Amino acid sequence: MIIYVVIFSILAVLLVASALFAIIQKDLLYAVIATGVISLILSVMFFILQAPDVALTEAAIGIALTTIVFVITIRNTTRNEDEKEINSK
Amino acid sequence: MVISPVHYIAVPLLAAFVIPLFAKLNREFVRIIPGIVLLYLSYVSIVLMNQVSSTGTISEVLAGWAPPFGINLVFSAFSGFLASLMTFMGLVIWIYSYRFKKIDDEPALKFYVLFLMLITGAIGIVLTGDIFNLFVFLEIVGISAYSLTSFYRNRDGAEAGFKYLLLGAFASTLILLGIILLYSSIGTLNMADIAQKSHLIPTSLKVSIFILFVVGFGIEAEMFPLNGWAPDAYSQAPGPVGAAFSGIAVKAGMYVIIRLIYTLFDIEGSFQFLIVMGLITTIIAEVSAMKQTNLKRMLAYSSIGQMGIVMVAFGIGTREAIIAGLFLMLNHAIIKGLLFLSSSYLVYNDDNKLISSLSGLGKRLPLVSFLFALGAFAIVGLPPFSGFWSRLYLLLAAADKELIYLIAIILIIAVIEIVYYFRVINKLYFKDIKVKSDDVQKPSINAVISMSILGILIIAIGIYPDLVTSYLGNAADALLDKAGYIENVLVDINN
Amino acid sequence: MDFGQYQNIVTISVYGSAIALILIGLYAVLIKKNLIKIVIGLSLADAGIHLLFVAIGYLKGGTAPIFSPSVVGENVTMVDPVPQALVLTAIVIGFAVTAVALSLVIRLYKHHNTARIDQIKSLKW
Amino acid sequence: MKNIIVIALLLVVGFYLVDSFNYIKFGDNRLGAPSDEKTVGAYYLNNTVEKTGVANVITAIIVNYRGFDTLGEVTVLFLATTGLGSILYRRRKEGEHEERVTKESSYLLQTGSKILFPFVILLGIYVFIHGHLTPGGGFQGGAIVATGFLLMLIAYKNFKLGHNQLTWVESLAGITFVSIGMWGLITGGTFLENSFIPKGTLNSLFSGGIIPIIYIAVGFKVAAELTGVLDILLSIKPSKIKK
Repeated sequence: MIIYVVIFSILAVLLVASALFAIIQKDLLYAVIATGVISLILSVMFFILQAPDVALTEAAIGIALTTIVFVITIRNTTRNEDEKEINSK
Repeated sequence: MVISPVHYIAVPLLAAFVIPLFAKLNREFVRIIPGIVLLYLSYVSIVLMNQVSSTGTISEVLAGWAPPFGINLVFSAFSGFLASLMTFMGLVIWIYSYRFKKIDDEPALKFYVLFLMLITGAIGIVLTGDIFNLFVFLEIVGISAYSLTSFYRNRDGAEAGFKYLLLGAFASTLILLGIILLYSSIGTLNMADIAQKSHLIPTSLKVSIFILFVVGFGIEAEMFPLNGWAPDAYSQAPGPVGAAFSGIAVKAGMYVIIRLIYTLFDIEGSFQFLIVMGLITTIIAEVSAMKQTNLKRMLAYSSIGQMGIVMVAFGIGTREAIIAGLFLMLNHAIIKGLLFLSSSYLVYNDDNKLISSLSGLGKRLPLVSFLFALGAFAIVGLPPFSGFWSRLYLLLAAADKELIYLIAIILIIAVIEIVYYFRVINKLYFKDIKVKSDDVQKPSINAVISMSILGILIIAIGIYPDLVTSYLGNAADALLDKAGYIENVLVDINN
Repeated sequence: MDFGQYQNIVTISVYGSAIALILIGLYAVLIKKNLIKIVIGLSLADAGIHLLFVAIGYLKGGTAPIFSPSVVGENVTMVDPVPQALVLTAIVIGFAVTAVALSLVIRLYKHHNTARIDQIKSLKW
Repeated sequence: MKNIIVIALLLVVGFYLVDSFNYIKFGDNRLGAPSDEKTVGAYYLNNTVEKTGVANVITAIIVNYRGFDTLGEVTVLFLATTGLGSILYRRRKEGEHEERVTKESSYLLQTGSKILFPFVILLGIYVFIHGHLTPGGGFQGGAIVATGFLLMLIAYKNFKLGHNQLTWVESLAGITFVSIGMWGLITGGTFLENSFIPKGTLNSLFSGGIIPIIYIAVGFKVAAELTGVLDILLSIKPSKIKK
């Protein structure tokens, strides 16, 4: 039992930390990977909270597809949040 | 097969899935199938409306599970009125957009699928009896609306679409939060069951849920201060879509707010809250409309102002006021529909849609200008057009409750509307011609037909308001009869 | 799953992290200038909502609501299935909205050659 | 300045949220005693096995009790594909072939994808066929199948996705879903009523009446739609730098 509580608390801290990282990080690719990590953590949490169906969905859609869609967008637009290299030209 | 409310949802969905296949046979099916579906739905509307007026509210159970365990559809005189209005507007707009040149240049298949789903989603919002199902339909309306807004894929269209999407996604976050709080406190999602059990929720929690829902659905209903999407979306979307937004999508958002206040929660002060929000919405919108140089943006602000007045009418809360509010909604749908449809041809070739470019168009496009002027006269509430009666009923309802300040504000707003609509009419008829004759786009025959239907309707209702008022009375009774609503839906549970 | 005497810690971690996610997401939507960052913010807020949904369905000592052969006939408590069904729907809808949002971002980037709101100024924001 | 206002606003919202969740204790039994069905959740737990013959209660809710929601949900995905196609639509020049802009990837990735691809597809199909017995179902399985196609789309520049087939799968799956629903209506019941196929024995593959059939249709539809979304996004021409 206690092991699940410890895992759960660590996951919660990691969740908030990755969210903050995703917001602060200027490199959008890393920010997107952080959101993927958030989905991964959520998926584990759902599993612990006895929601295997939701965990599977979050894993398939949240981790794989959403991240890929973001990455494609970044490849077609820009990777830097402030677009310094474009503005300096 | 017996005709039942689920046809409103199932038949268009079937059509939407079938259209891509038929498009491979002949491109013409893409345009025809939505028309057939809308015609069929109009027939369904007539049958069901007759049934409702003879036997009362129809509550249809889906998947064989009685509410609150399954999802149900409620076709009452009130929700049925709105559903029929939306079907009718959809049909008129479909006639207009058939062979609308700007759409035929684009992928027409995608336009018609999205357009059909916009109507279906709005009708679903109105008919469903389940709060989460309502959220799903809201997303159907939302996604089709975002895509239609940016349908021309020009610079500003994409921006308007993104802005709309941002507010819409924000709204769905709030609505989901509201649903979480609601479900965890009373363990049900059925609207009748919620109405029955809402007194069990602690008051402060109930107020939080109410605010989350009102803000969330207020975005769709153009309530202040969340209506920033509307002017951009109306001005950038294709002409028929602007009419569909004001005639169909916004009505659905307004319906939810009315349901929340009248049926789901009784919270002290929610009626006054609605009056205040309505007044703020309408005053700010009408003042903004005065300053616009873009015709479509002006119409959009005017549309927001009208929705504010509808909110005021439902905030007064008496039977007369509800009739006035429903009448206003009906008028807003047909008159604003006519204005949006006709203005599309007035500013057809002008990307900035400037009012100043209308100069003298009254002689180049006589019929379209005439219909626009007719709509303008009707919307400001001049007799003998239909807009006059709804304003009059509203003033009478306000006078009954002795809300003198309301009467004053409504009259002032009418004056403001007269000022900016007459500015446009002045440009149309009393200014020199600037454009060359080959610069204007002559309306196609079906556009003329659809606009004329609306024009005739405006005059007909203006001369015989009794055509609709008796029915609106039934609708108002159905809305006020909360116990009847609950009983109708939960018939199997309570007995 | 039963967390026993540590229930409080789990309560704080679930509710705290979910509400924190929602607030961080909304902060990004309101403050950030980059369109992709805004969409990231939306998906963060969505993630928080999903966690809240599952959290309200959780029941002390409950198991997953599946009557597999090992469970049939036994007397087991199960967690509330309804929020789980709702969150499935919400996840799929969230993905659809994200995809449409990102396609609009690509469209805007093609027109303006930038993905920053403060440089896209043709309409009032 | 704007920063401070927004943070203050969010703190207020956060405070109200925390306050609201004080009423909702985590892990409390809100379902009521099994004997009195206080909430819909309790009703589903007590009656699903007996009345639908499905082991996975969540599947029963998604496909049957709240099947109408699911119909709306696949429509949302369908609309997202349509909307994406409309927003990113590009008129093809004369004689131009549609081709993806991904670079030809390394030999390792190509072989790996080729070996993995059938297994991923099989896993996806397994997940949605067993949706009524084990965790998972149409949405999860469909997403897994789409991931399999994604692998191939990335690895092979010339991997041809039959657009015709995609449309057919998508439309037919959708038509199946709605027609099964309408069949209930035609036979005198209600839309989506689970009555005309025997329910079978619990925990066997053929159980649950129409539920597995609908979930398989949903699986195919979701797979086709998600693959369509990915395909549209991967075929975008990179924007030319105007400066």
